[in-house]
Parts: sequence; C-alpha cells; structure tokens
Amino acid sequence: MNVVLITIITLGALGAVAAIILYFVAQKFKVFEDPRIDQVEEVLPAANCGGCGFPGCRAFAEAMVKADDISTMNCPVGGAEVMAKAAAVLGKEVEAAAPKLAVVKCNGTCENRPRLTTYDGASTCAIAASLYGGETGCSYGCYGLGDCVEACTFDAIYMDEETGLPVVDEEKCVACGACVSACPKNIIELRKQGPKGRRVFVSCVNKDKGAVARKVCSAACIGCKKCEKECPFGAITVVNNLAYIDDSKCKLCRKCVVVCPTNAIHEVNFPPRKPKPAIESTEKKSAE
Amino acid sequence: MNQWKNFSKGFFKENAVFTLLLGMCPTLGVTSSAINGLGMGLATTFVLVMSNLVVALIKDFIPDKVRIPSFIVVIATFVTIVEMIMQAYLPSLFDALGLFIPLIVVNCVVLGRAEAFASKNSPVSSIIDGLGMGLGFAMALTILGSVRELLGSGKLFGNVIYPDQYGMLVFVLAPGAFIALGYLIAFINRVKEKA
Amino acid sequence: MLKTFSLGGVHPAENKLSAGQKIEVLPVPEQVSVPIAQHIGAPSEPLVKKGDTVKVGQLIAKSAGFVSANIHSPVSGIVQKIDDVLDASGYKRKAIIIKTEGDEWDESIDRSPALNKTIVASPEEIVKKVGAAGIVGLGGATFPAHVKLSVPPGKKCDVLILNGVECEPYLTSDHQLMMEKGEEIMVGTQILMKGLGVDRAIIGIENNKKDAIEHLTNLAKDYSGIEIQPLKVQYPQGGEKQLIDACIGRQIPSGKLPIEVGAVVQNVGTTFAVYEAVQKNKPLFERVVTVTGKSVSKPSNFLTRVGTPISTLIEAAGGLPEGTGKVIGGGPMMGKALSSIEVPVTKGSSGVLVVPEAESKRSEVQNCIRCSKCVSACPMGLSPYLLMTLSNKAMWDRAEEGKIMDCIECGSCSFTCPSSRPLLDYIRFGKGKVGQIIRGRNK
Amino acid sequence: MAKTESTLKNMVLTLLVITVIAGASLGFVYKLTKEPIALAKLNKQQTAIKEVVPGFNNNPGEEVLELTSKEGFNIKVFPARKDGELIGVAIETMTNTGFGGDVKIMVGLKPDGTIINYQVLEHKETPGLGTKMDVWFKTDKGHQSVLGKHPEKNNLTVSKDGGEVDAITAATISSRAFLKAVRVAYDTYTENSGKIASAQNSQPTAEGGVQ
Amino acid sequence: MNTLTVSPSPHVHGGDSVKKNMYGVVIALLPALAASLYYFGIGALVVTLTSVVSCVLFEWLIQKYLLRVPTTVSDGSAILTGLLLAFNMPTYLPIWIIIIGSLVAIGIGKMSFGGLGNNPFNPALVGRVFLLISFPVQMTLWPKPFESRFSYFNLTPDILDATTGATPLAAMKEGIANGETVSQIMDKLPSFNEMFFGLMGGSAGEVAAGMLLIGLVYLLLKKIITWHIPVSVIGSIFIFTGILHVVDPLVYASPVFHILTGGVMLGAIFMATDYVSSPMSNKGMILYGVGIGVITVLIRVFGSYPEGVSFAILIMNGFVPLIDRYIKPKRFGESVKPLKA
Amino acid sequence: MSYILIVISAIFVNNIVLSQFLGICPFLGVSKKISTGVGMTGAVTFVMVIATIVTYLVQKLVLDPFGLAYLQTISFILVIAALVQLVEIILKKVSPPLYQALGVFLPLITTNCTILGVAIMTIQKDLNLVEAVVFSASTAVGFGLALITFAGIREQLELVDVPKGMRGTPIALIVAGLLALAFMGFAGLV
Ligand SMILES: Cc1cc2nc3c(=O)[nH]c(=O)nc-3n(C[C@H](O)[C@H](O)[C@H](O)COP(=O)(O)O)c2cc1C
Ligand SMILES: Cc1cc2nc3c(=O)[nH]c(=O)nc-3n(C[C@H](O)[C@H](O)[C@H](O)COP(=O)(O)O)c2cc1C
Ligand SMILES: Cc1cc2nc3c(=O)[nH]c(=O)nc-3n(C[C@H](O)[C@H](O)[C@H](O)COP(=O)(O)O)c2cc1C
Ligand SMILES: Cc1cc2nc3c(=O)[nH]c(=O)nc-3n(C[C@H](O)[C@H](O)[C@H](O)CO)c2cc1C
Ligand code: SF4
Ligand code: SF4
Ligand code: SF4
Ligand code: SF4
Ligand code: FES
Repeated sequence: MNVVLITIITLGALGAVAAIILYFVAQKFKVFEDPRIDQVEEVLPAANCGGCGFPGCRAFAEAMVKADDISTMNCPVGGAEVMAKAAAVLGKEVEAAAPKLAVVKCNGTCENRPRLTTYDGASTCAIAASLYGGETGCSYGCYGLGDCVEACTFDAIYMDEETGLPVVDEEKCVACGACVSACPKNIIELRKQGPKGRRVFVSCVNKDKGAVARKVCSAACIGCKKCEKECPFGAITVVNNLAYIDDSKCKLCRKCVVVCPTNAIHEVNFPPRKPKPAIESTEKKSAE
Repeated sequence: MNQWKNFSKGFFKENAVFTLLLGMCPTLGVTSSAINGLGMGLATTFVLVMSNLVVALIKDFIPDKVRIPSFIVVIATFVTIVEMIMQAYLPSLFDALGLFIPLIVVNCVVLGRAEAFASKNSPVSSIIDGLGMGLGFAMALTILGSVRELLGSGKLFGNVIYPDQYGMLVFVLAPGAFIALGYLIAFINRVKEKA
Repeated sequence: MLKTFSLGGVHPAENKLSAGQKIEVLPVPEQVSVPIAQHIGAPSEPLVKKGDTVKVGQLIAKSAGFVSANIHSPVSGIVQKIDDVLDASGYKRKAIIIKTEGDEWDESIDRSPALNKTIVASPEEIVKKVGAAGIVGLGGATFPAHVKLSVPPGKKCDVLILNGVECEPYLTSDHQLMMEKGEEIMVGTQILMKGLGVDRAIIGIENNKKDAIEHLTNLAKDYSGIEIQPLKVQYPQGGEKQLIDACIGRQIPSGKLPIEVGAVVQNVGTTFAVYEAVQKNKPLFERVVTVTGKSVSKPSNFLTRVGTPISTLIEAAGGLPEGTGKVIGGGPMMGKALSSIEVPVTKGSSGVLVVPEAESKRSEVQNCIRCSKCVSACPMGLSPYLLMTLSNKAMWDRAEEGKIMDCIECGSCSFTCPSSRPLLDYIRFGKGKVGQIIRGRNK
Repeated sequence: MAKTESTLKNMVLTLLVITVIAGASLGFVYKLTKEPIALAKLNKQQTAIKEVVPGFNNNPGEEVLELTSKEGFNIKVFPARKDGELIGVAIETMTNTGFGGDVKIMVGLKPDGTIINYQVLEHKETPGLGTKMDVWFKTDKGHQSVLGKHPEKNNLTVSKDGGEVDAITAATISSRAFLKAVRVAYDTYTENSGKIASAQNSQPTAEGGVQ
Repeated sequence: MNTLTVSPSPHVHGGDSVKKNMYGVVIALLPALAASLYYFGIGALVVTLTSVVSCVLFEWLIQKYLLRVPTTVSDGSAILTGLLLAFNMPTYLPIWIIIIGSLVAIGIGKMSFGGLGNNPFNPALVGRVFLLISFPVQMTLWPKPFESRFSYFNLTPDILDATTGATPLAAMKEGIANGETVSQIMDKLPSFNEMFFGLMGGSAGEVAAGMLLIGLVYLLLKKIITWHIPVSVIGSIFIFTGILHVVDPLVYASPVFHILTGGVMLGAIFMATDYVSSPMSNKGMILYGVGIGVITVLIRVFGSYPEGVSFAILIMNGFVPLIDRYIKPKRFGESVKPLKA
Repeated sequence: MSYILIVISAIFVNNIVLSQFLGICPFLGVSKKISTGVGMTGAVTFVMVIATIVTYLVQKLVLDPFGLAYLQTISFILVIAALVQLVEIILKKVSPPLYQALGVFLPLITTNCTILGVAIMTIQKDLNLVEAVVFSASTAVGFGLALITFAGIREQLELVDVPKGMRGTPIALIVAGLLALAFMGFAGLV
C-alpha cells in the first residue's frame, strides 16, 4: 500500500480515538471553574506581596470574582489603574481610591530623645518591643531596628543613619502596608498622598501626659490642644494626650504647624515659607 | 505590537533559557559543545517558527478540549520532518543530538509559545515571535555550549584554544552543565539589574 | 551517679559568691512602690486610695480572679498615689505608692520567732489561708500557690516535690533560707502535704549545696514522709519539668501540667511563706533577695520588703560598682535585665545581679553553623536553631509543629551556641505569636 | 473571534483533519527523504569499512555474516574482496567491560588475522579518558599502536597485565575493554573463517541491504 | 553613670565559639598532617600550603569584592576546608589544579550559598570530587610513601614511574577484575599494621589511620563532635564488608582492610562530621552515618570507582535536609509511660 | 537484563534528571516544596507507567507491523498528550488539592520530556512489556528521588540567606549540579 495513505489512516485513527475518549471523559468529570478568575489574575501585577490582605494574587483574584462589591478591595501595587481593569473584567465599579503613602510618625532622633539604656538583644523591633520599652524614656517611639525596612518588598523604606529613624521613599512606596503591620509600635500609618505630595501630620505617637512626654523627647506631642483649637476645619482631635490629624478633613492650611510648641506637626513637600525657617530643616529630613 | 520589540524580546527580556527557564532539557543535554548547541537551537527555531505559523492560522478552528493535542500534532509533524531531513543530510549532527531531536516536541518553549502567543496572535506576529524566541534560544544554547566546551575541553567550535589536558572534564558532563548554567544565569541577572 | 533529668542541660559557672552569707534584715525603706501585677494571672484590684493609712500586712489589693493573688502592704504609712510607674521593662505599669511611717504591723500577725509545729488547719483552711496570704511561687514563676494546691477534680496528686535546687548561678537565697529556716520549711512541707492530701514529699537539692542537704536530711528524720534528694549540678535542674523527671522519673507530656503525672512542685521559699501564712498568719510581703555580682563589694542575702527600690538593696551591698554594664533582676540565665535600678522588689525577685560592663555585651552574632549543640543542650528536646529561624521568617505553623510552645525559656540554647545566636530571643517572641494563634484558634 | 465549540463532532473532526494533513505531509517528506536516509546509513557503513580494510570493490554490506561470539555478543563480519579475492574482513565487535558499559568497535583484519585498522563505533567512556581510544591505539608512540599486530602472535593485553600494549593513561579499564573487543573479533573470525570464505557465493542476507 | 545594657536572658554565655571549634579540628588534624609530611615530604607540604592559602584567599576575595560582606576568614573554617581538601588530594598534584580545587570548594561549594553554615554540601569534598572528575589522570597518581619525599618539582617520567603506585583499594579492584583472589592480592599489599600507620599510597592526609584516630579522641574529648557519625560510618562499613567477606572471602576483602584503606577514617572522623552538612539529631546522624557506610561499600565493591567515601558523603549530604525534616530529636515527655494511679 | 539491574540503573546510575537531562523543567519548577514534589512524583509515575504501556502497544501493534517507525514521535506524543489531559480532567474532579498543588505543571507533564523520553527509550532498548513497566516505574522513582531530595535542599535554603545574586534559579541549578556530581559516584554500579 501507499506509504502516504497508511500514514494518513493511522494518524487519523489515532487522532479520532483520542478525541472521542477525551470528549467522553471531559463530559463525565466536568468541573466548573470561573474563567474570570484567570482573567482577573492576568491583570494583577503578580507581585504576590500580600498587600491586598490575601495570600497571593490568585487568591485575591478569586476573592474579587466572588465578592459582590469590590470597592473595599485594593491592590496596593497596581493601584487604581489595575483595580479599574479588574473591575472592567468583572463588570463592576470601583471608585478610585485616593493614593496613599506610608508615613513615619516618630521624630525621636538621637538629639530629641536621649538614650537611657543600650539594647543588646536580637536586632528586631518586634523582639525588643516584647522585652522592654526601648532605649529611651519614650516607650512609644521608634526602636530603629528596622523591622519596617525588612518588611518592605519594594525597597521603599530605609534607615537614616543619622537620626536612627526609618525614611519612606515616596517614589517607591506603593502603600502596601507591610511596614505598618511590621511595626510593633504602630508608628507607621498609610496616609493620603495629598496634592503634589503635600501632607500635614503629627509626627509623634506618645500618649504620655505632656510633662512626662516632653521630658523624654523634645519633639513629642504634649497634647496641649493648641492645634485642635487652631484648626479651622476640625480635622484635629487630641485623644490620650496625642493629637491626630484626620487626612480626609485636613485642607493643608498649615496653621497648626505654626502653633505647635514642640514642632511635632510636620508639613512636607510645601514650598518654603518665610516666617518660620526653623522648622524647615526637620521637614526636609522627613521629606527626603 | 511593535514587531521589533516582539522579535527582540526573545533574546534578552524573555529569553526562554535565561529568564523563563523553559526547554531546560535540551539546553543542558546537548550543550556539551557550541556546535551542538547551535544545531539544536536552529532545529528548534525551525520548528518554532513553523508551528507558530500553523497554530496561528488554525487557532480559530480548534475546539478548546483538543487544543493541546492539536497543537502537539502540528509540532510533532515539524519535528519529524526535521528529524528525517537531518538524518538524511546531516547524519553526524543527528547522531550527536540523539534523543533530543524527537524531544523538541516536548520542548516547553515550543508548546509554550504556541499556547501563549500563536494561539492569540496573527500569523505574521507569530512568525516573528517564533523567530525571536527560537534565535534567542539558539543563542542561549550556543553561549552555554561555548562556555562548556571552552572550560571542558579547551576548544571553541572545535578549534583548540588551549591544550585539552587543562580542560575541566566535569563541564562536559552533567554536573558541569547545571553549574555552568547556574552561574550564567546569575551573571545575566546581575547584568540585567545594572541595566 | 546522682539523679538528674534525662535530656540536655548545661553547666554554667556557679559563682555562688553570696553562699553562706547570713540573711540580713534590710531596714524598712522610706517609700515603697507596690505593683499590682506581681504574679502570673490577672492583676489585682487596688482596695486603697490616695491618702489612706495602711499597716504592715494589710490587704491593699485583692485577687481579681481564680488565677490571681492578694497583695498586702509591706510597710505602714500613707498611700501617696496609685499611678503608672516605670517597671523593670521600661513600660509603665500600675503600682501603689506608699510613704512609710513607722513600722506598725497588723495585729493578727504573730511576730514571735518561736517554731510552731502543730498544724491545726484543715486542708481546706490551708488552701484558703495560702490564698488569702497572697502567696505566689517564689521560685520565679510567681504562680499563685493556692491554685496549685487545689488539685482539679479527676486528677490525683501523689507526691509533693520541693524545689531547693537553685540551679541559677550566683543566687543563694533559697540555699540560705534552707540553712536558716530548715525547721520552718519542714513544717511548711507538712502543711502543703496536708493541703494536698499526700504522704510523700521530696526536697530536691543540687549537690553543690552539701551543707543544706546534710542539714535538711538531719531535720527530715523527725518528720514523716519527707525525703531529701541530692541532684547533679546541672542547669536547669530547677525547672519544674526537669525536677519531676529527675526526682521521680516521670515526664510531663507536652502542654500538660505537673498534676498530669501526679506531682505538685513548690519552691522552698514558697514553703516557708506557707508556714508563715498558716502558722503565723503572716501574709507574703517580704522575701529573701540575693544581691551579688563579681564587682559587688559585699554580696549578701537580704530579707527585703516588697516594693523596696532595687537601688536600696545595691546600696546595702556596698553600692553600685564603677563600670557596671548591666543589672539583672534574677539570675544570669533567666533573669531580666533592668532598664533602671529604681524599680521595686516584687514577690518574684530572687536576686539582683550586678554585671560589670566587660561581661554585659553579647558577642557578635554569626551564621548558624548547624553544630547541633543547641539541640543537645535543650532540656525539652527541641531544635532551637530551627525554631529561631522559623520565628524570624514568621513560619508559625512549622514553629508550632516544632513544639515551640514546649520551650521553658531556660536559655541553655543561647548559652551554648558557638555562633552566639540569640536563639531564645527569637523563640520567646515566636512563642508569643504562636500562643496567640493557638488561642485564636481555640476561641 | 468565534472559537469552535467543544462538541464531539467538532473535536473528532478537527483532530481528524489535523492528523490527516499531518500524515499526508509526513508521508510525503518520508518518501522524499527515504532514499537519502538509506544512502546516508549505507555511506556510514561503507566509509567505516573502507577505513579499516581499504581497497575492496565489492559491497561488504551485502555479504555480511551475523555471528555470535563465545561470550554471546552479536558480531557482524563484513568480508572485503577485491575482484572476488578476500583481502580482509571488517568485523563489528564489542565487549561489555568498558568503564561505561558496552564498547563497540569495527576492526579490520587481514585474512591471516593481522590488524589493519580499527574504528570506534559506540561507547560510553569518559570524555578525555576512555574516549581517547579512538586514536590512541593507532598512534605510533611508545607501545600504543596495535596496527600491524597480530592477536595471536603478539600479546595484545595492557602492559599492566603483562602484555605489550600501553594502556591509555589512567584508563586501563577502557584499554582492556578495547583490546578484549579486538580479541573477540579475532576469535570469532578464526572460528568461522570457513564460513566466511564460503559466504562468497551465498545470497546476500536481508541485513546486508539497506534498512 | 553610663547607660545600662538591656538584653533578653540568658545573660551569660558558655564561651564556645566558631573559632574554638574550627581551630580545634585543625589541631586534631595535626598528627595526620605530621604523618603526611613524614611520608610524602615536599609534595605534602606544597599541596597543603597551596590549598590552605588559596582557600583562605578565595574566601576573602569573594567576601570582600563579590558579595561585599564583612570578611570572616579568621573564623578558621576556610583554613579547615583548605586543609581537608589537601588531605584529599594526592601529593603530586600540580599547583594549578589545587588552586582550581580551592576555588571550586570555596566559590561553588561554600560562598555561592552565602558562606559558613549555609552550604548543603561539604565544600572540601565538592572541590575534591570536582577535581577527580575533571582531572582523573592527575587525581589518581598516587605517590608511594618515603620514596616520593624529595620529588615534586623535579617530576620526570622516570621518577614518576618509580615513585607512584596504586592505592590498596585500586589494586584490589583491579586484581578482582583480573580474576585474582583476595588473598593473592593481599600478599602484594602492605600488612594491616603498616596500613594502620599509613605505609601505603593514597591522598595526602588519609593514609595514617592511627593518626586520624588520635584526632578523633581529641575531638571527642573537646566535645567538638559526638560519637554518632564516626562510629556509625566506620561501624556500618565494617559490618557490611564483614558480611560480604563471610559470604565469599575470595572476592570480598576483609572488613579490616576496608576500614583502614582509602578515606574511611578521614571521611568518618573529619568530613562526614562537618557540622554544616550533617544532620542535627542523634538519630539522624546515625542514619546519615549508616547511609554513608552502605553507599561507600556499594561504590567500592560494585561500582567503578575503587574509592567511595567522598561520593557517599556528598550523596548523603543531599539527603540531610530530608533527614532533618523527618527525624527529630527525642522530645521531652514524648514517650510517656502511662501513670498508674 | 535482570529487573534489579533495570531498577538500580534507572534510579541511581542513569538517573533521568541528574544524568540523562530529562524532565528538568518540572525538576526546577515544582521543587520549591517537598509536598508538591511528592505530588508531582506521584503524577509523573502514574502518567509515565500508563504512557509507556500505551505507547509500547502502539509501537508493537500499529507502527511496527505497518513499517511506520518514523511516525513514532508524532503518535507517541499524541497518545501522551491525550493521556495527560485525561489525568488532568480526572484529577481536577477527584482530588482538587492535588490539582491545585500541581497547578500549571500538570498540563506541562505533557511537555515533560521524561514521559516521551522514556517511551522512546523503552523501544530503543528493546525491552519487553514487563521490563518496560519496571523501567518506566523505576525511572519515575528516580525522578522522584532527585526531585524530593532537591526540594528538601531548596526548602532548607529558604531558611538561610543565600547571596542576592544567587537566589532563586542560579542556586537551584548549582545544587542540581552538585547533586549530579554526587550521583556520579554511582557510575558503573550496574
Ligand atoms: C494556666 C495555668 C494553670 C495551672 N494550673 C495548675 C494546677 O492546676 N496545678 C498545679 O500544680 N500547677 C498549675 N499551674 C502551675 C504550673 O504547673 C507551673 O508550676 C507554673 O507555671 C510555674 O512553673 P515554672 O516556674 O516552672 O515555670 C498552672 C499554670 C498555668 C499557667
Ligand atoms: C529553667 C528553669 C529553671 C528554674 N530553676 C529553679 C530553681 O532553681 N529553683 C526554683 O525554686 N525554681 C526554679 N524554677 C521554677 C520552677 O520551674 C517552678 O516554677 C517552681 O519550682 C515551682 O515552685 P513555686 O511555684 O513555689 O515557685 C525554674 C524554672 C525554669 C523554667
Ligand atoms: C570521572 C572518572 C572517569 C573515568 N573514566 C574512565 C574511563 O572512561 N575509562 C577508564 O578506563 N577509566 C576511567 N576512569 C579511571 C578508573 O576509575 C580507574 O582509575 C582507572 O581505569 C585505573 O587505571 P590506571 O591504572 O590506568 O590509572 C575514570 C575515573 C574517573 C574519576
Ligand atoms: C568537625 C568539623 C568538621 C569539618 N569538616 C569539614 C569538611 O569536611 N570539609 C570542609 O570543607 N569543611 C569542614 N569543616 C569546616 C566548616 O564546617 C566548613 O567549612 C563549612 O561547611 C563551611 O560552611 C569542618 C568543621 C568542623 C567543626
Ligand atoms: S514603605 Fe511600607 S507601605 Fe510603602 S511599599 Fe514599603 S512596606 Fe509598603
Ligand atoms: S518604625 Fe517601627 S518597625 Fe520601623 S524601625 Fe521604628 S519601631 Fe521598628
Ligand atoms: S530556651 Fe527553650 S529551646 Fe532553648 S534550650 Fe531552653 S527549652 Fe530549649
Ligand atoms: S548552637 Fe548555634 S550554631 Fe549550633 S546549631 Fe544551634 S544555633 Fe546553630
Ligand atoms: S525541556 Fe525537558 S522538561 Fe522542559
């Protein structure tokens, strides 16, 4: 017989048999998996950072497909853009979340906060914090051992050798919040990036009474309530001897900055202003 | 998509060997010399281009459930063609590559491209993609082959560079293949990071 | 061969500098600061307020739950304030601050030194009295003693083990107490035996206290059911689980309490306090504290009121030496480094160790060389090197699998590690995390 | 883009069509390359034989004798004739005592058994060591060469075993295997020399032709 | 007052250090080194010096310029790797090969993984096996004791011929392959007594079993290693070859022969015990040791290499993570006897 | 060849991954965790044995009688592809956790060289059916041995700080190389 013919017949038969078997087995063992999971996963950045609160991008995709409302979900890496794409895939709406940024709320530099003891244990903030209140009198402030730096997968946070405090690189930070949960002292907060990166915030977490706080750190918030009174928009509240600026109410008027007696309120990325050049230096530092 | 980008991605950014880690078996198996690497790379390129083309042409007619079998048949056809042609006209290379020729069928690069690219793109893009990927693959194999040949037997494409008693035999053998590729990838990662 | 526990263990230099120093009664301090959390369990609830006048031994804070303990005033005087003060760890904790005026004791306390051998109290009364007196474990764990005496239904205790091991280097307070108050401890033992309803008690003592072993062996002849068990000098012989293993060869299963194997362990100091509480009606407000250290000019054992600032004790032992790098509350293996010497003595303070600067810094941490010495040293048979890494990498499920919760925090692993790795630091932290996870799961 | 659905008909049809086309093209290429492949194979054999027994003008492949040696190896003997006269035999011989297992060589013997030349066909020896056998025993250096030697008249074992051949440096095992294979060839040849001479007129075996 | 230091407990340390352990092993190797110098002379000196110096140098260079981490050459582990690598090489090895071996041992075997403590495989053996496979000719050129003392730089083919010979194991393997019986072969080999003191061909440091045993005693006394690995390796080789020997004494050499020759002593005492690449639990160590023993015998008796300790250790190194994962140390309270009330 | 020799050869001496260079992609891909390595080994063993039997029959019953040896590659791969897809479909239903664990690698078993390689080698070595089954099963065991050992080492490396440039693939390849180096010791065992 013709070689070509035999070849054709053999292969054709093999192919047909394979197809038939496949068909029947596929019928019998059908499993439904939402194909949108794959589609959503495709638009996610595949960083698997866990910043969304799910173990990996695929899990997040699954959750999004299942959820009725995805407006509370956010992929910190991809940001609004990716969420919009994912929403498009799912035919759902998302509001563009205001871009956020990690902010370090401690200004206990070596000058501001003299050291009383020396820590000599495992060098992580978490362990130091589980052992004792820190090398200075302020048991709220930063330990400077860099758990936050370690936690950031985007290299967006580093230790300033001079101040011993972490600094967030505004360019790199994607507001995944890894550092926020890494910090045992709750010093880092995700705050609105603000127009042109302008922000006003209280750079202190000390809840001690004014006199006590001031004694251990010259840059501490002493809960004097001057800012609270000054703020025309009611954005500032003082609870437990500590002022907090609500970034959804703050209009960046910077009046509070001026009245703070300890310079605990920081403004960043504003054009320099004339009357109070003294603050400038600290602002610069944290802005860098 | 920009066709130049489409073509060039296979060399560096999405190089099958150095970054995607696909098609590792021929990569390690046949690269004991540069010429084997090159031969294998070109054979793969041929299969890749042709199968990409055919897959792109027929993609719309294939039901999902038989997608993979269909693609594989296409690929296997070209592999068998390569096999027969090589056997006829390049018998010594055929002997050197041995089992790895039929194994082009299962080279993850080939099926991977068919699945990931050709089944979604136009025939022209698919050819270009196949060519880029294939040549990138060939390049990687040739580089690895050269390194192994040079370190292992002091030759480059068969030309003596230094006396072979100074060669480290291990690079011709299995362990050397892994180790050489390991450091090559580390090196390339480093270059990439700097770039 | 002397008896000892079956796994691991290390032998740190003993350095019992204050051994043989008679217990000195420290003068009543001018002011005391009495923390309301001096024990394991719920902090007590203060019963006094600013301006109140109190007497020595008067109840000033009452137990706030089953596992909690009463607190009695260690001095007589006026309550200055109840406020957050810095505790040994540099965190703020609530404490009652009393300004001393005179030394007026509560009338119900029998202050005569005479030995009272006759035990009139019934077992129930014993447990009640121990509870009322606010007695907690003086071996360091400060677990309320009356809880241990209340054997849970369904369990049976057949032996009482007294912990006179004092395996911590430097410390000598239990040793000295056994030498000076041996009779009282014997009676205390009888009381505990009666309270628990057992007829056998074993006092475990490390063989480096030969005089105490001899002394107590002689005394025990007059009391039925009390045996003295000399033990090999090996740390952590005094660990409860290790002690039970060494004395009666029973091992407490993972996550279980001593009662599981029919034993209750009390420290000898606790036993003395039980004697005082039951026979003399004296609540726990003072204890023996060793003040020691190579640079200390007069290593001593002091009988000290709770609430006395540590600085006062150091002063009494010759003052804080030049070049002190570290002050430790407790022994060198398990004690806590103090961030300030103004913190008060509590019920759990067994010693104050002053360490010169040269010895107070740890060596540089190196990579784990997998020498497995920590594994051999661990008395609980754990893999400290692995637990540390798992803790560092936050792999809690594997840490739990590795029985991180079994760690008794003895520090043998960190002590041995040739790479000076802070094993226990990480393991302790990991225990906290895993504990949280387990509690969360059980909820 | 409208994908074809996965119904039975479509699936079978698609695969059928694809395989049929594949089959057709393969059959076609097969037909095209059949000759060259056969030729390449034949060439390889001819060249090999030519190298070890030069000067014949018959087609030894057609006269091949398939024999089994004492040791149970399959040995092929290709008689080489010039104008019908037996000028030598090319013997495909082997042993299994190489460093990496089987060693297959083709050795050319004069009718009296003197070694003309050899060629290494297949082995799994270590590159740089055992592999050197492909030239080692032809190289005229020291006592390496076996060319012109006679397996009976010369003691063709390695010097370590009291023979007169220098083993490949640090590859005595491979050397022994090589020499053993030569010996197997010679023994099989002498045992069957009658058959070989008479094979002249016998029909070419099926194996002799192209496969 | 200066500031108080605060740290978690424990506040004292036993004083053990990486350095103490590493230099302890170096000291334990000195008797064998002395024997090696005595038997093999200049060659042993050159090989040892080159290996140690280049290992230390490579470690330093890699840490300083490639990884840019603090250098730790003073911890002694590189010296040890160099020393053990030298002990595993024949003393006629050319300097350039030794340098390649050191580079492989330190560069591939150790620093690629991040240095001390991280490497899954024994660096010195990685170097040795790499060389063995790359340069089998040079790596199997065995100088004879005493006769090779003054040759290294003046090696001519004549001297080479006169001063090299097979190791007992290689001779045994060849002999068996040639159909000789064990006792015939043994007659041509040194006596067990001579072997014990190292009077035979072999790698620089592996020959003198007696000297290596002195090292073992030192290591055990100093508590640098425990008995588990050496005993299980040597014991399992002894038992396994013993069984074979009893089954057929004509083809299987006696167990004493097996434990005295080749790298058994060196391997069992100094290389299998490498902390980094051996298991952590006692049970694990015994399993690991028995594995090494069995594989060694398999390779020696049935495989193509006359000598199998290096490969056996490397193979078992590969299994160490699995052993550690599934064989845990005995835990306290694990095997509780039920309490009778 | 006796069965013992086939087994030892396939597992140790000619280990499919470490000396034959087949199945490297899954070897590198699914070896990050011991548990997935175990799952993959199971899947490969299963597919490999069945595939070898089926392809063996195809060869002996279809290709050889019709003189179609040159269709070996294409018909084998077709059979294997269909087979793997079957396994995938069934697994998805029967054991979702295993399916999840093997993830993308299940379809890639199709393109796992070991399966086709073993099928072809079986024919090349001219084994009989029983030998073929033994050969394929022990090859799969060899694959599993290499894979699981390798996964063990990689899991351990997760716990140490490998230099940045070497992390991930490079160090995995080095480990594979050293493992192959060690396995060379088995040379000549059969
Ligand atoms: C929650 C809890 C319950 C306990 N219950 C008992 C008990 O019922 N009986 C007992 O003898 N000890 C009991 N203990 C005390 C412990 O066995 C142990 O003595 C105490 O934790 C201090 O021991 P250490 O100093 O060895 O750590 C309990 C401890 C804890 C934490
Ligand atoms: C590592 C370790 C060492 C200990 N050493 C002693 C000791 O030397 N003496 C002692 O009385 N208690 C010691 N303890 C506390 C005992 O485990 C146990 O809590 C105590 O004996 C119970 O008695 P208590 O409740 O009366 O203190 C140690 C605990 C641990 C964990
Ligand atoms: C990696 C390696 C590969 C080897 N390959 C071969 C080989 O292919 N052929 C061979 O005869 N010996 C080979 N050997 C050497 C043998 O193990 C054995 O040492 C040698 O054959 C002994 O012979 P000699 O006396 O010539 O040194 C090899 C050795 C090693 C270490
Ligand atoms: C008992 C002991 C044995 C050692 N054995 C070796 C060895 O065989 N090879 C080696 O390179 N290093 C050895 N070392 C040194 C060190 O552990 C080794 O360099 C590490 O593997 C490097 O990470 C040994 C160290 C000790 C303490
Ligand atoms: S700085 Fe904090 S929030 Fe920003 S990317 Fe890093 S970890 Fe995430
Ligand atoms: S901000 Fe928090 S985590 Fe970061 S260094 Fe300070 S204490 Fe540590
Ligand atoms: S501290 Fe914990 S882990 Fe360390 S030795 Fe003690 S019990 Fe073991
Ligand atoms: S003692 Fe230290 S170096 Fe040794 S295994 Fe434990 S952690 Fe690692
Ligand atoms: S190429 Fe072999 S498994 Fe991918």
